[in-house]
Amino acid sequence: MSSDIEVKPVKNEKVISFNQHVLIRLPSEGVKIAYLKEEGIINLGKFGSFQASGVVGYNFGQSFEIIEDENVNPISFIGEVADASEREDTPELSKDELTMMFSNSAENNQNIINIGSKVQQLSNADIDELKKSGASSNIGQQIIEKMISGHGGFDKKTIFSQQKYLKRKQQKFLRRFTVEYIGSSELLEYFIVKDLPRVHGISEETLGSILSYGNIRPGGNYLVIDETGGVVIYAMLERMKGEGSMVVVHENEHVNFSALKYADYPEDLQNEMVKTINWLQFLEPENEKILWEDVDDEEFANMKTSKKAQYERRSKRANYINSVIEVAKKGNFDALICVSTLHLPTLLPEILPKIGGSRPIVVYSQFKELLLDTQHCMMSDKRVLAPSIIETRVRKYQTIPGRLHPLMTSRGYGGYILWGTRVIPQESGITAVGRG
Amino acid sequence: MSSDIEVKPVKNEKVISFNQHVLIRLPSEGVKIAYLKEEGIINLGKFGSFQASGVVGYNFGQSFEIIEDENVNPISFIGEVADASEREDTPELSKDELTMMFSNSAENNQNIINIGSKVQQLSNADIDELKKSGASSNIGQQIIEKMISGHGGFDKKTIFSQQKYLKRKQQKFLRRFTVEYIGSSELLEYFIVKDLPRVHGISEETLGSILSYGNIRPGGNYLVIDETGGVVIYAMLERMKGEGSMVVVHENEHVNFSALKYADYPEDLQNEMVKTINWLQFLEPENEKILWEDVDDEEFANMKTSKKAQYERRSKRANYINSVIEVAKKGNFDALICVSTLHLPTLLPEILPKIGGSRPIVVYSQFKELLLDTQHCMMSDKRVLAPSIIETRVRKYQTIPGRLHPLMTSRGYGGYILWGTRVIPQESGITAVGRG
Amino acid sequence: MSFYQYKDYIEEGDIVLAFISRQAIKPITIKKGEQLNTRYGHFQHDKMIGMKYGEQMGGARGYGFIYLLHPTPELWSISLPHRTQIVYTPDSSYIIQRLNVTSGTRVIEAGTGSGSFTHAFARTTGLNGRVFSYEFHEPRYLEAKKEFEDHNLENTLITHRDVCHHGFEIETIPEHFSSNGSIEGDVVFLDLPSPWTAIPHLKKVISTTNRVGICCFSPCIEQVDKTIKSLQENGWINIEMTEVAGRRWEARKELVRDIKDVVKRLKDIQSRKGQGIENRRNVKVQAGEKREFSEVDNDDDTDDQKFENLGKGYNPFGKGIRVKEGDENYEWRNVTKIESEIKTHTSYLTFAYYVPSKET
Amino acid sequence: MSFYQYKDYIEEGDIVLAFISRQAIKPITIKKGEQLNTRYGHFQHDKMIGMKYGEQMGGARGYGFIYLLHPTPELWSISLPHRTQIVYTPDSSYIIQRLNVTSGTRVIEAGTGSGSFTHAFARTTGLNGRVFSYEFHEPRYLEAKKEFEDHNLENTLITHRDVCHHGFEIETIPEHFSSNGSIEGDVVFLDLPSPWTAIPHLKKVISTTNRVGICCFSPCIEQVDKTIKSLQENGWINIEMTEVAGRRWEARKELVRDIKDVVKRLKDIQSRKGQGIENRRNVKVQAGEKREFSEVDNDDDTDDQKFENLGKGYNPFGKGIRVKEGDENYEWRNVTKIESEIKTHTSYLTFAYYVPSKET
Repeated sequence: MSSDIEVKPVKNEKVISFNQHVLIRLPSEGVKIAYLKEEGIINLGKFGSFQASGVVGYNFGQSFEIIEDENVNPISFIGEVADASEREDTPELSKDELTMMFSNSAENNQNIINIGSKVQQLSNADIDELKKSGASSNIGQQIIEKMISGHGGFDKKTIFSQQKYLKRKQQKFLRRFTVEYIGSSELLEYFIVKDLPRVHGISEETLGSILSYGNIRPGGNYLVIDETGGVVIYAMLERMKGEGSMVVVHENEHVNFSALKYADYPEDLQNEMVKTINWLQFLEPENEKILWEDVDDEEFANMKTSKKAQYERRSKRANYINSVIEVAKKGNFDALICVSTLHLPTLLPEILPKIGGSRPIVVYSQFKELLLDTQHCMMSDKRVLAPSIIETRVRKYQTIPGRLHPLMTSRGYGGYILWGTRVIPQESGITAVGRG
Repeated sequence: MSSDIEVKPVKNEKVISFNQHVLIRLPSEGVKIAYLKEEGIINLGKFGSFQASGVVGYNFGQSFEIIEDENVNPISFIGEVADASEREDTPELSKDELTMMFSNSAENNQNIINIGSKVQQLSNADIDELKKSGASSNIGQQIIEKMISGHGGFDKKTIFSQQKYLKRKQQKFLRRFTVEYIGSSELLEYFIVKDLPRVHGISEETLGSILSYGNIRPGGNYLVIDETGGVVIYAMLERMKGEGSMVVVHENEHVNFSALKYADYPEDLQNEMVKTINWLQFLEPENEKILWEDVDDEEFANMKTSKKAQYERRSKRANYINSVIEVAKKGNFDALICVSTLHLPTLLPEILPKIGGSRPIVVYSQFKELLLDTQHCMMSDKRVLAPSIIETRVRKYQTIPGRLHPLMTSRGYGGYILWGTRVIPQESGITAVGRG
Repeated sequence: MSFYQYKDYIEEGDIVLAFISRQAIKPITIKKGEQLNTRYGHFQHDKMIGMKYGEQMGGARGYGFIYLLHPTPELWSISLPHRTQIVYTPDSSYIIQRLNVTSGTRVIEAGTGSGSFTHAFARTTGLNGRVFSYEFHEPRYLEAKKEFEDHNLENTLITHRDVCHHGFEIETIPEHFSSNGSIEGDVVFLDLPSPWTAIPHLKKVISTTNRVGICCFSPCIEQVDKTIKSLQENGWINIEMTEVAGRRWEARKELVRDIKDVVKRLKDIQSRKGQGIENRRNVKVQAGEKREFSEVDNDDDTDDQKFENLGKGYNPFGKGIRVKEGDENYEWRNVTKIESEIKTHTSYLTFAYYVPSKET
Repeated sequence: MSFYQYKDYIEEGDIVLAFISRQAIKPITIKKGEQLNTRYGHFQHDKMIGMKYGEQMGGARGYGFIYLLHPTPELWSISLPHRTQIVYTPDSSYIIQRLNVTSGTRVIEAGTGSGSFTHAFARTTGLNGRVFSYEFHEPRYLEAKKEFEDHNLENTLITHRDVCHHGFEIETIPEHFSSNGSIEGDVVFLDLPSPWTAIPHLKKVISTTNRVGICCFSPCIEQVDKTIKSLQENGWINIEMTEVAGRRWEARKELVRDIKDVVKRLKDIQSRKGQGIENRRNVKVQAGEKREFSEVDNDDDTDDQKFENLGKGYNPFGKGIRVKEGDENYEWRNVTKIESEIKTHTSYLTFAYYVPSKET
């Protein structure tokens, strides 16, 4: 028990800090990643822009609204209602009240009428005028409310179309945002919104199950295949927080760690924890070891400067490759974490010897059918015990007391994992009893 | 519009009647099928037995409790509490109150203790005594309550174990039941409980979707493959109520209609609506037609009586087979309804020509993977438009106000359907625009 | 054209569902001289007349095609614009099945809404059944009334009524809809904001001779709570709330990417790199077990540029080039892909029964 | 043996999960001279010592086998008897992920319950993290306390406490659990019958320097309603309720039953029937296109009996005989089969955050 060992944080997870990436959550439920440079200005497009220095020093999770001159005011949460004294016009409706009202009408939606553009009494000119009329950021809220009050049929629309309407309007006018720490869920969310195929449709809950079934923890030593550009690796690194290591096997000349650029890990720490090796090196270690002999001191001294640099670089790289090949050869990894589109029935038998006894095997796929083939392959290969395909799906609710119901629609993705335990079967002398 | 045509009911669906099968729903949530003969006694095993004449004349859906001498009393529902005056002892707890109490403790389950046999203060002798003490059927309820009140730790058990406890006790002692009409859902339920593999894991909701996507209605003419012993055919017949017809293709010498024995359809009506044909006859109609020539009157008159009967039987059968082969050859069926484990990628192309233009194709399988192969086959065969695999799952709730939650567990079954529309592609001259 | 039976050939006046794509099914009424214009082509009604339902039809100017489908309640529901509130088939088929709606059933439905479920009820109950549908909102009532007439839903009677306040009774029931002067509904479906206010009115219009089933369709859990209490107070039994989840899956193919091809490709890259270096620098490649550094390392920018001149090399998975799904030069595995947007909630379905007491 | 790291070889005193079957995983503590008795064989602890974790072990009398597994929180949770209330991995893994529990996180958990989730928290937060677990029920508290000691959960502190009435504060926090004399929890998990009564007490024990996440775990919807209101009143934001559905699928094989074989079998039956009749009655079988009646008709009982004497005939699908799944004489298709009993509900999960205000 290392009670008084204070772990040096690799980055600030608590307080919004300079020289770090942050996730910015917008009223539209969109997300954006920004890098906070001193003197930097963060541009949120139609939501406005603000100075990075305005948010630094607050806790992660803090919400802000943009006011004049790219300054921000902290607000308690993104749906917070500004003081009535700051308002200019009636009616005074909070976002919560609005939501209530919209939901309310779900219970009284008999008056639904077909709403065309004609009932929307606010012209674009009106909106522009409203935009100009106040410097304060609550103008966004005001515009929305004005539009709603000017919208003859609004309270008669269905709950569904009202939600869509409100979101569209918020998206357009509210100048509020929340700054969040980029944990692995946030990084995943960013890519789900931006480029779902890139993360192979992994949902937050499935990522969580990969890490739990994979028994990921500080100090572990894992074998990883990650085709998401590093989202899974990042999630593992975050769980490990500087302790432990992993060998990442990849299929190209260079590994794709593009998602890790938002991770803000010091390069040396990342290099220490994450070793990379390609499949050729992994599968044919003896062939792929690099022939390298250090030149003697004299020869080195005689090199030209440029040659010296090259020599040192190459020496380092050769030693790196050879050492990773050695680590992979040695095996006894604490888990196999595989998020890949490679055909596993032929690949898995090559990997299994590298995984330690009783360690978990966790394989992700977007498609259950692909895992099924792998599962059958595991069942005939006696080295994986009790392989199961596991599906985890989260259903979110509209969480307003009195108006509780699951969200009406969601994007269809999530994926499946195949989980088993690496075991060491006896070659002979085992007689089963009472089991097929 | 046939407003004044009164359809002759093929059987009584409203009132419990003699010479008909009925479903008996037991407090244990078990179900049983019984045939109500005049003078008949229905034995419910541990729940007791009663005279069929006691329930005849009531509406389907009526609940009863068994009293002395195999008589029954109607009760408003299976959980009804008898009058307090009929009771002998306290405490008086209705089933609803009990359920409330059990649920209540879910909110206060901190006192859960491990309940062994020692806290159950009622001995078997006590129970036997209680059983003897009263002739009235509310003895069941009394015993349960006595056991609960004698059960020191009862209100401290978890909601889950309480539910199980209550059910186990109800199952053992309550002598109540409901008599229901055997609709297709009830027939399916009976087999789900009794023999799930026999109905290939079809759930009620999936059966409903087969019938709706298959556009089943009175007057239709359908092509059917049904390996459930007739449950699907029964569901179709019930929707058609005497109007329309179907050709059932089967793979054995004799078709298996064992589930239809509970259907109580007059034999001639069933034979008129349901024609059967085997795959050999369906696929090789010309070969399989039966050579049959009527003998002339003189020859017939000279036959021995036994020979005459055989001749007539064979004449009828040959004509039947030949006529069904003709109907199948003609095709233009109003839907294909297929609940089968046959390999469809090779079979379907042989069936499709028999289905009319724009009619639905509905294929059921317990396994999505099998439908997937068929779906791919449909997509390369241009004669099925927009094939989709559809999964329908119902989730049931514990429906007590203030204690609402989905049931904690359910049996894992349900199946999938593949739905598409039979179309007639143009051989040539069609140029696609903007689509792959 | 009728929702009660199929016909084979299209005639003037018929309704045809023009299947343009999975997302676009357009109902048209055939009228000589008219034309259906889509972004996939133009289709003349005149040419549709005499064609078979189900036929594929080419566009007027030699491009594009549609399929001419016969309406069914299920196709009708997916042809409706999504903004309308629709009871889709996963829910409607379960309700019909669970409440044993069959030929001859007398159904009470409120409100009519988009009329989508009304079609399914009308089809299933058939010409011997009756559907009593109630709609409070007048424009929607008028629209549905006209639609039911256009669709020849002969067994369906729509009434403009706020059933929550004024109940279900109809003063002058058309004779062929009456059962002993009354509605006598066997099955009730309530898709109303506050079903609990309508439930007390039901007793006057439901069957007096057989068990009656009900389904109340409400999006919010709190509505369910009030509905259950109202059902209990009004003598309904066997109350059970359920949810239906409907999912749709499409057939897709995924490329089989074998490790042998990965290794082959990596070797190809190395050998071409080695070859490139040899060509350029005339470096002697060691023929030993282990690799010369230059074969695996390419963090030298100038090397990279030169390699590109060596051509594309071995590429087993078509990376960089676009491989068409199912391309026969590659190996594929069939997979199911869920629809891109799934309906995670429609409404809660609360079922119950009412058994009229029998004098014995 | 530790939940914080793997070891390779089994020693005396270690905990081993004896995998008997998917349904039976039995935790044992290795002690010389003891024996594990199962209905699949007997297994001596002495022989386990020195074996590798993960090894298959044969039974003492030459039959039966088990696997010797290293404990993990996930295997531990499925080894627990089902009657206990357990937060299973589909829920716990989501909660851990969503609330960003990582190495070093300080977790507050109430109640401890089966201790299953505590293990997952302890593993994930690691030796730099802390888990403060509270249990009201004394026997369960004592049991869990002993278990955590046996399992060396060094980073976990369990307290016997009714947090709803007496809050979470600990008078004398052991120094290595204290953060500036306080608990300073980053993440809160409440699995309590009435979390709304515990929520007001949290403010004194949660972090004063960073955002705090909470998850309340309640089976009934009405509990959620009260929880949400309490969270709102106590300044928690971003409140969202969710449900997790976990499903497990097994690999199975289904026989491919081709129509060609069906037809072949029907022809075989007919030909044997025709042959039988010929043999018995010496009836001339017509060699025409169409069939003689007797070949297709067998409603003559005497015929049936005779046919049985003709032997089994062609049987492509092994009907009547039991075909072992995967038998190489038949063609098979891989399918997934869902577990026979699925958990359709565990609890509702209500998440929220608390952001301590920052003086600026």
